[in-house]
Amino acid sequence: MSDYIFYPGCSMESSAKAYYDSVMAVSKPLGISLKEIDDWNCCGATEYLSLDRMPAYSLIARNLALAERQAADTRTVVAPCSACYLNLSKTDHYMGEDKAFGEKINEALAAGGLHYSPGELVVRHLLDVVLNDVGLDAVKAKVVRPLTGLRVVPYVGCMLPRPDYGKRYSDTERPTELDDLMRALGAEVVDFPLKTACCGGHMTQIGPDTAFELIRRLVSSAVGCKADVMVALCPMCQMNLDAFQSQMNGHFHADYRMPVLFFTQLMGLAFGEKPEKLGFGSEFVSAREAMSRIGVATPQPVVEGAAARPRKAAGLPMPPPRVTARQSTGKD
Amino acid sequence: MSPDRKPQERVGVYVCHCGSNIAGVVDVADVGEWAGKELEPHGVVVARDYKFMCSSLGQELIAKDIKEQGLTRVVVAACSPHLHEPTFRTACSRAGLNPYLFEMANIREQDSWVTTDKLEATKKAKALIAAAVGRVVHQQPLESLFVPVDPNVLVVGGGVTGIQAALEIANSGRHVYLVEREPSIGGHMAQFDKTFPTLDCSACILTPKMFDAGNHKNITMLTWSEVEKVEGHIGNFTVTIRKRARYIDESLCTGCGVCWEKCPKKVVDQVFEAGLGFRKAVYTPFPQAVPKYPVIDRENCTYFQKGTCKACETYCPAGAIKFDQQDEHLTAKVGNIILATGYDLFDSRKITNYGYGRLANVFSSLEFERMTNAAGPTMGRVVLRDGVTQPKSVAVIHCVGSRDKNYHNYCSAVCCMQSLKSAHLIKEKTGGDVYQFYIDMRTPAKTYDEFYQRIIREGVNMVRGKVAEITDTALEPGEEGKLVVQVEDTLIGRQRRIPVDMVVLSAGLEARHDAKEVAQRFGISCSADEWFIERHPKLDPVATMTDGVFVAGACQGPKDIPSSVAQGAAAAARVLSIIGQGQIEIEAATAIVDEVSCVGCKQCVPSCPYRAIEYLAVEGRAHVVEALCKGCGTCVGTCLSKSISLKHFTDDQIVAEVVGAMRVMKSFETTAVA
Amino acid sequence: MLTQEVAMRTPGQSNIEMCIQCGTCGGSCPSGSAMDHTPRAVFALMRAGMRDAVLKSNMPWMCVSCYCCTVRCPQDIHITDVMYTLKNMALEAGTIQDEIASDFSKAFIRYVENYGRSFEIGLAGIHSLTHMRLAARLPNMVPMAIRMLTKKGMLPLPPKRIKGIDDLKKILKRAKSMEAA
Amino acid sequence: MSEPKIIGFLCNWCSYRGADAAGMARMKYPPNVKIIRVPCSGRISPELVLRSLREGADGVMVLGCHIGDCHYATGNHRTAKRMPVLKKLLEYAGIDPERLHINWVSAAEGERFATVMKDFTEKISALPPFVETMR
Repeated sequence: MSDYIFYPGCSMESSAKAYYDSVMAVSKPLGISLKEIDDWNCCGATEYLSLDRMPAYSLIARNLALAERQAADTRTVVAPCSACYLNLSKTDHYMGEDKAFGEKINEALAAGGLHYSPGELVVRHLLDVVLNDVGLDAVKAKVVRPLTGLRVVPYVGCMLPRPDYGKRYSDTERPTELDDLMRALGAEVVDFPLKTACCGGHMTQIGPDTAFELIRRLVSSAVGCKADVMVALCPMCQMNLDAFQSQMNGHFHADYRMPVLFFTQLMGLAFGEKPEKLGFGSEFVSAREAMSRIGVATPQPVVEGAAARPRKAAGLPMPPPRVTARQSTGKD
Repeated sequence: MSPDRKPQERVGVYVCHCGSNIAGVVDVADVGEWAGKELEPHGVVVARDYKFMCSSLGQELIAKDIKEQGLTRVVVAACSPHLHEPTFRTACSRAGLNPYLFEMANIREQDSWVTTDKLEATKKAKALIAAAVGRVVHQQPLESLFVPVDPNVLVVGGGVTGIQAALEIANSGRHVYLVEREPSIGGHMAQFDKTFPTLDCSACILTPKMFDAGNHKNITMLTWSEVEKVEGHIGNFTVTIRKRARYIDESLCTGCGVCWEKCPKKVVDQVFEAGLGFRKAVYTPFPQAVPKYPVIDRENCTYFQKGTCKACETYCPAGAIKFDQQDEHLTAKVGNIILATGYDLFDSRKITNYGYGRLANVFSSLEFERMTNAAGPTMGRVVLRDGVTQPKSVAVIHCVGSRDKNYHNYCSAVCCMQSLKSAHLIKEKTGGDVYQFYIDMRTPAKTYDEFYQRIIREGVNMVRGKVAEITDTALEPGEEGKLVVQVEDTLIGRQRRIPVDMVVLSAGLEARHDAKEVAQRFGISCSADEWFIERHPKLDPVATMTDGVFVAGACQGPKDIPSSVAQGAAAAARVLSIIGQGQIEIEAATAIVDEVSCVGCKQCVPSCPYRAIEYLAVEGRAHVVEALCKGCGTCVGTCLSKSISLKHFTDDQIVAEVVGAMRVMKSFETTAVA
Repeated sequence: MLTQEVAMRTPGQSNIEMCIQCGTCGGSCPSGSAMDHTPRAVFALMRAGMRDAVLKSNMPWMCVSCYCCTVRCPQDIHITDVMYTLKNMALEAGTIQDEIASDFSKAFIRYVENYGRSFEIGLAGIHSLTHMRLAARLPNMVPMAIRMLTKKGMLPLPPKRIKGIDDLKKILKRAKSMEAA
Repeated sequence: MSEPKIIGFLCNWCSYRGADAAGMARMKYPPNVKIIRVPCSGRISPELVLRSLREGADGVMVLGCHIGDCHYATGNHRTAKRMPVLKKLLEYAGIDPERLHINWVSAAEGERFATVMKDFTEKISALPPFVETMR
């Protein structure tokens, strides 16, 4: 058992409960013990940085300070959420690179009786730990129920491979880590062209039309790739693609039904854990049919996902005018 | 060491204004006056400041003082010795003073140009002059050694630059060894179809030169060969050349081509055809190859791999196939070396979002050159990777790997024109839509911009914007099955997605992958981007800091054909002028062993990079072979009994320099305190 | 100089002054089509010292923080971080044209500042109620929120407050007093 | 404290030309360093460093070509071996080894040269004058 300091992040307690459960379920077989940062706080996502940089960074730094104080056998902080991961590593990075800035942040922390020395901790995403500390061979060794026959689209999203302060990932545009892991679980992996394209982020809240288009791009090309499921490693990505899929369908009069799961859920399955323990059934677009294809029975979501039925069947959905308004095909 | 002894020398100090370059920051009048007064006890008898010391009037000033004031030492405080030390040394010797009794204080590059505070700059100038004066009185007259120049020349690299250099020298009646790594000379130019801006056929203008080089009585051409070792110095280098086994007897081979017709083994040609076409295991890269003899590619030859086949041998009418041929090592004695090793093409795979190597119809510029070449794999037809479909629309993308801190920060100089040329060829051959995606259009040479205008008139779409990504994922109607170029058209400030059938990436030029090793082998240095460094960017563009080693063409930095050819000829001219002198002055500042104090510990022997130190067993002491010594002084730094000294860089000279500088710096402190 | 001011308010070496106007950012931006100016254009406006135009632009507010522009920028400009700075400055200057984005951020942070944890997409409903444009989507939004509530473990209302909330408030208070400096 | 006095031993082929390059690019750096040109950093014997300190220098720099780029092939290899040992000796003698700085600057690295100058001057300014430490 190797120890890690664990920063779950807010989503893990609500919308991404499935992620939390599955992370906990796989941590034992992976031989990693996650020690939660005591009394951690929200990282502010991208919202606080937009409003006021000093408090934003101080908010994040409080977690680092707490973690540093708590650090005993390990200096590694693990975050399962890409946004949290980026915020924590960004703060550590800039406090180190920009000394004056770092001192200011510590000045703020001091008001709460805290201090963080940049570089003291190493912030990493769970995927990185699984691949580089546990290792694919160890993962393979744990697989008792290979996902043979399951066609998976690995969706990495933005904030893991970019900007990648620690240079931990194979590429900023087409990283292969998640693909390799899924392959290790026996799944059939799609070389997904949009694997690091944006899921819409907070645009679902402030510019739905833009968000829906970005979601459509991902879902429709996943469908185009004949995938059974999409796999995500960030609560925000998963929610945008899963929870907002029905609205996207409504918006484009389309009828996509692409289940979006967390990579830890599939890992759990492959390790032989019970679907119930892995949060299956809490997704909006049911993964039931997809999973049944590999002989796994997963609970039916409480409320059926893609509720908004399309008014009429549509072929390739046309993007709404507002999205294309400023785009011209060059033929004009 | 006794640097403080009262000198009997009569020193003249000359402070140069260099227009306002120095005088604008340093108070030269004050410095001159100060030197005359403060440095008098250290031997200064004359101190002057003058507008341009390097001017003939400035030099005469020194000569006059040497004669009339009986100066025995001269210090000029001006620019970097790398610029004018030779000038003033000559001036001194013309006036009868040994050139090694002259010293320079660098108060421009290392003072006036790098210091903002005028007072500080003036102080620094004084310190530097005091250091020079301190040193100069300890300098000893030295007699330079002269060595004869071997008139033979080595040219490394058989591209258009190397060919040009070799021909110039050979035509002047001197002998040239032309060494080329590939089976044939010709380089990148031989791969091209047309050359900008004249659009004349590359082969048509190159092959005659190749033929001349191949058949010149004064050129020993060594293809499929590499230089492995370089010893010696300007005037007489000894180079070891590895001539790789061709497995062909050149004395028998007629170049008839039966062997490669009969050879059953097809290989993708990654070098000449840039991976777009095939060759056999026994091959010449292209029909007009010089020399005409093929080579057998051991790694791919069925006989060498499996022990059977020998088809080539069976069918060769001349019996020229020699499977037992071995690599040869030849040594050549030359007086000068010209490096014309060219460039590598940037590997566009590194830019993942451009999809090269993943998206079939994204081509590199070199692939495209082969494609449009009438003698190339597609006989000059512009087609998609399937080999048949003609593209209806093509995007040509500039600055791929250039002007980008993620890859190469510099401009590759040739891509704009090359891209425009490609655009023209595509239009001509397909009549389809052509898009140029550029950041800035750079056409800075004779008739280049006219060419740009011609291409605009031909109806090529110009889009100003660095392409963000190339994708085969359709998002909008009309994009299915196409490559979509996503870009901001910066002139209208809008995002555009432009569907095309084919994309050509104008990849940048980069230094040869082994440039650093080659530089080390020839004792020259590389820039951060690994281009070879010239002696002076403006005034000495083809020489290097290593005498007798010259650089020409793209190995020194991105260049188009005209500039490369010009440099090839320029390097040849430099070499010929040295040969013309018959003999050359070499470093007089060599190391010497004190026979008395040397205890023969042998520490110095291995420290010498040139094996110039031998241990005399009988006398039980070390001895420096002057002809081999290059005066680095590493042995001096190593010697524990201080028995070796380096002429012109003796301990007391260096210490005196330190003492001089420190004395003045300290004096300023005390005055500051007071 | 506006450019310098932005650079100063961005942590680390933002390189913003190095822009060569190539448009890689504008071309890469997933929400570029929804922006009044592309990032490149705004950098040009910054150079021209057109503060008002810069701070009125909706561009930074459309940023989804995908960092594509940042990693692709040939001049290594930390564009995404500059976006945050521009948003900070626009809020200070009170030049925002369309409050929908800033209000969402504020709503989100209001919870964080008072609970130490975020209320997360439960906001969706609340936030949309306050915005006509989004209210149009309520038919979609509300059932979703309901569905979420019906799922066990989802959307605890309100979020649980962290123990060190008072210290956190002190820290934030101190930090807020700084940006002026 | 008073302005630190620094002696810089620069090899003729890389570092000295790097210094010239800084000049040609008009890069500004503190005037404290007085440059002494030697053919190769390998020429610098420990005595020269110690003597400079004895003459009142607060810091000494030895700059050469990057390893592999040495004009004399392997001259700077000696420097790379020799100077760290000297640093140890200084420490042993109760002299702050930070006062001796070894670095590699190529002819092309004008900007880098200026930075090296700034950094070392800063570092030495932070220390008390050498003479005082010797009292």
